[in-house]
Amino acid sequence: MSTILIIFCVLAAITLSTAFLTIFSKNPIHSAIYLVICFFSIAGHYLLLNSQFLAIVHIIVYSGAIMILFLFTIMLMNLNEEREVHRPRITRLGAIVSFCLICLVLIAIFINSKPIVGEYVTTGEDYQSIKVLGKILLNEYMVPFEFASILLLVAMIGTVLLSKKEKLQK
Amino acid sequence: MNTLIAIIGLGVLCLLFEIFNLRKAIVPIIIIGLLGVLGLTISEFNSTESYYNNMIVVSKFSSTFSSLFIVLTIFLVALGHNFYENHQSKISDFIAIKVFLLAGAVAMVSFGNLAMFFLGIEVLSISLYILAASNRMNLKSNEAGMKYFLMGSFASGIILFGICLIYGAMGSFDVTEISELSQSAELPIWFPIGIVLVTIGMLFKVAAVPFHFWAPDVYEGSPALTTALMSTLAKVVATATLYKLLSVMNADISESFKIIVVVISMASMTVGNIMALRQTNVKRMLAFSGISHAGFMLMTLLSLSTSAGSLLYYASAYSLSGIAAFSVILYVCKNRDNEDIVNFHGLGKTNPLLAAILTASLLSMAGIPIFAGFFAKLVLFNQTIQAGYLALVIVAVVNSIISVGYYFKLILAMYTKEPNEERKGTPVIIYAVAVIAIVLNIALGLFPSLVLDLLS
Amino acid sequence: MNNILNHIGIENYIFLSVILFCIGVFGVLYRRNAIIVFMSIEIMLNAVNLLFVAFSTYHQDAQGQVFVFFSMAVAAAEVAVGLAILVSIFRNLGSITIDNLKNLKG
Amino acid sequence: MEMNTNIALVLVLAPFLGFLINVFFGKSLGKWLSGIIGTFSVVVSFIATAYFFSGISAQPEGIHISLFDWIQISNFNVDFGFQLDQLSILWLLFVTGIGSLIHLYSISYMHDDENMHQFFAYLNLFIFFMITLVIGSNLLVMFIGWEGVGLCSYLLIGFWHKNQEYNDAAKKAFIMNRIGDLGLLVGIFILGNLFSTVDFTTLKTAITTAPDYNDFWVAVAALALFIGACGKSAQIPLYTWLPDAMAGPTPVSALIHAATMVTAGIFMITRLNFLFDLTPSVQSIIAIVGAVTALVAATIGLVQNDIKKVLAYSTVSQLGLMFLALGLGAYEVAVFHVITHAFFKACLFLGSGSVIHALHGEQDMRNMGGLKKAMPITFVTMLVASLAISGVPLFSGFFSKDEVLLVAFHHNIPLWIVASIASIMTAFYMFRLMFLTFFQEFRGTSAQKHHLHESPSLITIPLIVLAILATIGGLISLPGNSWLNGYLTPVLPKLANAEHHLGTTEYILMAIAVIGGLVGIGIAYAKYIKQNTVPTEDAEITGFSKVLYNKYYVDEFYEAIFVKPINVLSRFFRDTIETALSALVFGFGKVTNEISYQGKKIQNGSIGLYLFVFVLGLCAIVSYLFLAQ
Amino acid sequence: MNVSLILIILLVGAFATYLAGDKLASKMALFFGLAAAGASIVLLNHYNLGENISFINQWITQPNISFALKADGLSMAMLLLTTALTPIIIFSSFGNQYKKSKSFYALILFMSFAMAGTFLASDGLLYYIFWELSLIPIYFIALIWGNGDTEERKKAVVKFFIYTLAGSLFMLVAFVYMYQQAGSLLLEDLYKLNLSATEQLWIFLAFFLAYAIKIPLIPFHTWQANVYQKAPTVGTMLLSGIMLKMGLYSVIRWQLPLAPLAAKEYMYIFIGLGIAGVIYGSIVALRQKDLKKLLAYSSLAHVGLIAAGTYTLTLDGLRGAVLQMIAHGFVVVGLFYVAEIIFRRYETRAIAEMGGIRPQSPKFTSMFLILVLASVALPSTFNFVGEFTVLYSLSQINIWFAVLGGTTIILGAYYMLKMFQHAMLGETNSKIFADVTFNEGLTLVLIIGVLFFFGMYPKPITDLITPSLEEILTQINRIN
Repeated sequence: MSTILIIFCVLAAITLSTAFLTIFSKNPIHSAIYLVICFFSIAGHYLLLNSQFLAIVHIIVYSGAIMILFLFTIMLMNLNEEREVHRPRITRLGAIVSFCLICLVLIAIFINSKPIVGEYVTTGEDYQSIKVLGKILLNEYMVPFEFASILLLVAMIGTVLLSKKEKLQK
Repeated sequence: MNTLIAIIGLGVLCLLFEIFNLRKAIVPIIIIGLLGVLGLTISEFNSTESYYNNMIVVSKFSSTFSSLFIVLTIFLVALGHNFYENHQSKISDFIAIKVFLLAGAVAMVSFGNLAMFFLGIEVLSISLYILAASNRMNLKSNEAGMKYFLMGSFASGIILFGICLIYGAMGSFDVTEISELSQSAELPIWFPIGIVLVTIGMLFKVAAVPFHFWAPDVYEGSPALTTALMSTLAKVVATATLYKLLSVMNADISESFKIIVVVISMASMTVGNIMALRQTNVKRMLAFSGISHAGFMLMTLLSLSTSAGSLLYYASAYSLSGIAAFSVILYVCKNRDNEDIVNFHGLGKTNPLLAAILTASLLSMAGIPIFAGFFAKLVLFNQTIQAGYLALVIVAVVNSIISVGYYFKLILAMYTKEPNEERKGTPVIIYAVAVIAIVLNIALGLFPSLVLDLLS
Repeated sequence: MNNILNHIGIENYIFLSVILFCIGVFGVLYRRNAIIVFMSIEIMLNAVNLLFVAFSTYHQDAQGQVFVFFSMAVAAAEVAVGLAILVSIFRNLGSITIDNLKNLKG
Repeated sequence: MEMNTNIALVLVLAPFLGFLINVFFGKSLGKWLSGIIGTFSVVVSFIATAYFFSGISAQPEGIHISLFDWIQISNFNVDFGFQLDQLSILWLLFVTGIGSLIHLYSISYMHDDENMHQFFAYLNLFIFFMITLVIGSNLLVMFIGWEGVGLCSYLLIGFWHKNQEYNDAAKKAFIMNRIGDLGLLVGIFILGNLFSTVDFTTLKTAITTAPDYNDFWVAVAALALFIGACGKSAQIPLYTWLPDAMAGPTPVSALIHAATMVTAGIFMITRLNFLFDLTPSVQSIIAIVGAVTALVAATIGLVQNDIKKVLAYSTVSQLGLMFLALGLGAYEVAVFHVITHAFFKACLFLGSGSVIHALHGEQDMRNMGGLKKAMPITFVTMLVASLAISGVPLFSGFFSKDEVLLVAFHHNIPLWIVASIASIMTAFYMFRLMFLTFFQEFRGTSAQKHHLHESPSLITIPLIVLAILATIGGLISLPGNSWLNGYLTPVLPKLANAEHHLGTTEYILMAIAVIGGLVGIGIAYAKYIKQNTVPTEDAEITGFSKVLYNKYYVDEFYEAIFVKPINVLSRFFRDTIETALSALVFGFGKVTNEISYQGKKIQNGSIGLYLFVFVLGLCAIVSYLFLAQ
Repeated sequence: MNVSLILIILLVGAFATYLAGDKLASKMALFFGLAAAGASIVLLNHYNLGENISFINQWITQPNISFALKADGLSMAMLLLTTALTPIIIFSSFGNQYKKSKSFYALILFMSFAMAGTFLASDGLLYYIFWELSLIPIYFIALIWGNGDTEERKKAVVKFFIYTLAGSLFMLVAFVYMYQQAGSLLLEDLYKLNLSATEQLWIFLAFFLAYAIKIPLIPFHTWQANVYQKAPTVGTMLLSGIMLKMGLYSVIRWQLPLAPLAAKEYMYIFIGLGIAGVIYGSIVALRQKDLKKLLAYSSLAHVGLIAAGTYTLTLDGLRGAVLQMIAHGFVVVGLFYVAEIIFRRYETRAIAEMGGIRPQSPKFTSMFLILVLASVALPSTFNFVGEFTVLYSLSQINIWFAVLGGTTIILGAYYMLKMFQHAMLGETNSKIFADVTFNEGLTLVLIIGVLFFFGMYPKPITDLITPSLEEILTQINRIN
């Protein structure tokens, strides 16, 4: 059991437990904070996989942007206390059943499948430095990259559309 | 590719118009622009090319479907002129979103790389979430948006997971490469799982049973024009994409997968039709009808190599009649808070032309001859029998019979009930859209070869 | 340079992602609070992202990581739109419990 | 032949023209003119018939006229053609002859009726159809006439259409006729199938030359045809319509229900004698049916009080005798009796009509009596006719009836006994009728008595003519020297080598018959003149005579066996089966609707549920694809 | 000059009528109806001269569908029936005022167009399209201009529509199946198919469902009486006069030659079904209170007999069936018109509320009686020719079929005369019944004239249809 594996296991444990805690926390603020921790642990995974740039982007986008958005919304709506209505038992049961089911099914399939034999390929080439990523992103993936801007544009317009008060015109 | 660029350009133009305070010109200019794009697309019809490292692949399939999408968008934009007349300050946003949505749709049918596929579907979905929720003061619209958003993101997650597994198996997002690699033996099981997950995600988008639950609620809650868009453009896009996805990745559809398709197709038709029987809200009814039509369109997946033409035909027939029907619904339910069937009482007396158009479009959906819907079903049945699924065809036939029940409920309401109030104001543009759509539909019915032969 | 997967094994990453994904699914099903549901969806997306990176390493190929950028963009866009919808619901309804959204049915 | 065709067309179409004129212009023509046109058109036919009659001896094979192709069947074509041979000309003679007389009679008789032009129209139409029936060259053309006369009978029985009982009687007549018609059609089908023709001449050739016809099917065909004859000629079991048919005006009863239409069955069987000759079993059925009908009808006739009903049953009974003769292969005898019967029965009906006319519609003999002084001509003519029907020697009936009995005796003694009893009864009830009507004191109201008068000459002239014919009609076929037999030989080839001798047996039989007739008259005399009996009121009739008076309850029996069940069935079908079938079809709709209704509950608006189903579906698909394999 | 002319006239007529406006609509419709009738007579003349008046053109390449209109004797006969009855039916409506009459008359012509197309089409799909197309106008005619309670009417009409559609969709599946085998749906290509007995049976049954519902045969008839009752009389005439014949015609043209093995194998069953319909229909008709319903059941009985005739697979059966189809078409139109005439005066269709009409209206009574008699197949009327031929063909199969089928002449007389008696005879009705107007009289006289003319001289029609029927018979008897 190598150090790396131990690190992986620790990180995985943190990821999973914080993910669970996110869901089980009654207070949305707590959920958010657990989620941030979860994201950080995932960033740890990225680092472990030696993709530093991605890790940093991940932290910036998720923890920095998305989670702030969440927290902002929670604050805005004053949701920092548990207001959730009592969940019917059937809902919880259904959730748990489907969770178990989907977990079991997916894991069973992957266990059933024949294991990957042999060494993993190591080309030794640089494939995940910022430089390479940038090249790929702006050469091969130029079109999707631009298209992602359309996506963000749409989201932007949409958010404005949904939030902006209408000037009533006669 | 040019199509895509042109459409995006139009979208940006639309936003610019708002800046320059040219609101009034938006709708006409966009329509003209889209017509231009349509011409462009058609002119490129025969060129099969791939652009930018195979990100976009223009083929007959993509250009025909793109043309269909453009046509539908033209109709929808035109209807928007009337629909958004009380929301002038937002009209540019609405139109822009629709244009971008069209861009997403075009990307979805012409992708050469799963990244484009994913982004395309997300552009489409996010636009739809926004449009569904766009009536922000209306709780129903909010609810619809929320439901659609939650379930849609959920489905997106599953699609993403599927793409990830495909990537894991293939080490590439390029469909050509994937297709070549899939020929070789010794694939990790991730690949088929990935395909299945992506398929399931797409089944959600086309609202096939059992992933259909969102559709009726969302259709009902959304503003009518959005419903029109969802039930025509979005559904057609999703189906075409699913078809393209499965055919282009050469996913070597196994027998058991086909059985799944058969079961889902049967279930969609049956559930859609049966549930539609007792609906009183017209949009909701059409949502269920759309579910059943999704079931029909899924039949094309059983003979992937040959059925592109029939899918195109079915999609055109269905969406054109949908546009016609919705333009009547827009007219009837304008300034009303619901689309209950009561509103349609006596339409045959107060506005015979629109009643006739709605009747014709419903008949087309029911598959009565001379309307395109009939031939659509016919070629579909033909292909499915050829593929050896007679039982499916019989279920489909039985479903066609059931479907007549609720289509006729609406027709009966129009012709046998007394009108409950006078309607005034007959917007020309609604007439124009409805008439053109239904005429196109009938023309397709009279000359099915025009479309059927495009993709063969 | 050694492939890190030689120490961990791609299966472990798959299992981790799958479980994380399923937790996300569970969260969506389990919670009625829309915000938490959003968060669960983010968890799902992150699970996939993680797997992308793992596969990227597995194939020694950058495309997977590039895709993660897009995925993030999508996530961001979705959250933005989702929260906008949520806000308008909150304005109208004063609550973000999705069980209250049952007007459309039948 | 061109000449013949034209005259034949005149023969057929003259009454039709009369019909058309009376239908379209009758009302404006006025009663007299319409009556005269009606009569004249029949007279024209009679003259045309006479023309053919005069020429027939030159053409023993008869005149065949084919007008055009009518119906095409895969194995044969049906011509629309006429056949004028000895038999049809004979029939035409008395049809048009008696027809003319009755038309004449009707001018006066129906003069008070507002719809007189209609009456003449119908009568003319009847004559037209009767002529068609008689001269059709094949079974199908005959069938036109066959059904056509049925139609006219329907129209004329229900002539007073405001009375629904009359309409019921008309309907009954038509439907019972139709039962027979179905038999006739079936017979035609079988003949067509067997011999590929329905033309009389070719059929005859085919049957007589076919070496290997199928015995069984020929017999079935003959039986089916006989059923047809039963319907038209009122034989058991299809006779009950005829007494009811007396609802029609009396001239109608005389023309249609005594002299002409009801003899169509006899005509048809005689026409197809070559067929029936081949099927002895059917012949014996015919004979038995005829004899039984003669007896049964006679017994009923014994106690009837309605003057026309008595005559009606008498007609049935006489027809029975004719069928007896037919069944015994003595077609010429049957024909002979048809002719004499036509004379005396028409006379009797017209006479009774004269009486009814005089009494303003009274038909119950219990309310008559003593009319002989007031109506001498009517009385005398009816008396002559009664003597004729009773078989009193030298009157026409004597010869014809005697021949029937003679034939019966030669073939089958029991049948002879039955027939003889029927004849005795005939004599009895006929004279019962005469005595009750004309003798003793008048029993009607004083108002009626006051108005008693002899009928006008338009009524009496036909009576007199018919009485004369009833007297001398026997001359056409005197025993031992029969003109009729000679005349009919081309049609009935058997007659050529039949021996005509009058032996002791024959004379004895004649004597028995005469004595029988006289006995019948004597009993009637004893009962109604000597004892001065008047039949009791309906309610007081008891015992067997009640059964007789109620006609053996046959109508009630039919009602219970056929009409009621069909109506019950109809109601059952209408109320139960139709509803059930309808419900079955609606059921599909109801069930799907119900499923839809239940399904709506699943769509409960909860995102949790939707996603739950989503996940379940996903799991199901994935596990089916990847775990179940 | 070819048969598409008729279709064009009728279709153009439908549009022209609609455009002509409410006032002119009826006259415009009559004009085009007469034009179509005239044109079909001209075409008949051409046809009789041996000219080819068929029309065929490729329509859809994938699937391979042609716009093929074939005019043989059978089609011409049915076409003539359609084009002759259409103006009569239109003319018969002249006494009534219809709201939105332009739509009404346009729909009539459109329906006539579709039915004419059905009779002419010789490509399976084209035929199917016309077949379905004819359903839509009658649906609206019955729905919008029908009478009686709206809810009841809706129920009946929708049931009718869905029911008939349900049947015909299976026919479509059968066509699609055959298309797989033949690669074309042209009649002659389908004739060349070598289908196994099992395939033929299924195809036969699929067709049967469509036709049994349309004709209708028991037990698929439940839509009939209600729709006849609820539809406006014009609609009823179209339905019973022409549309029923579509089903019967299709049996001859499509069902039998395409699945002869099954037809032969199960002949007795289908003949039996037809004859059961004769008896059942007649018995149910006995106790109907509504005049139109009674006529509906009488129609059921008659078409049962016709259907039995077609399933005998003999020349006589087919020929008799066609003759009887035409005859029944005319007589039933006449009878429904009579019901309408009574309705115009008494506003009722209940037989019990009539009676005593005869003394007031001798002309009307005579014509009614003639129609009644024609409907019970009195010899010298056209119906007799047809019925006789059909019954004869039944006797060729089994004499008992003829006997049982022949009960129609007894039961038919029973219920028709009973109806006539209670509707027309009896004490003079207190309500005034004006005798027929000129228009009404003319219509009835035309119908009666046709019935008598062809009753006495059916040869033109027989000659017209016989060659094509013989050809169909050779197809039926081809050895697979």
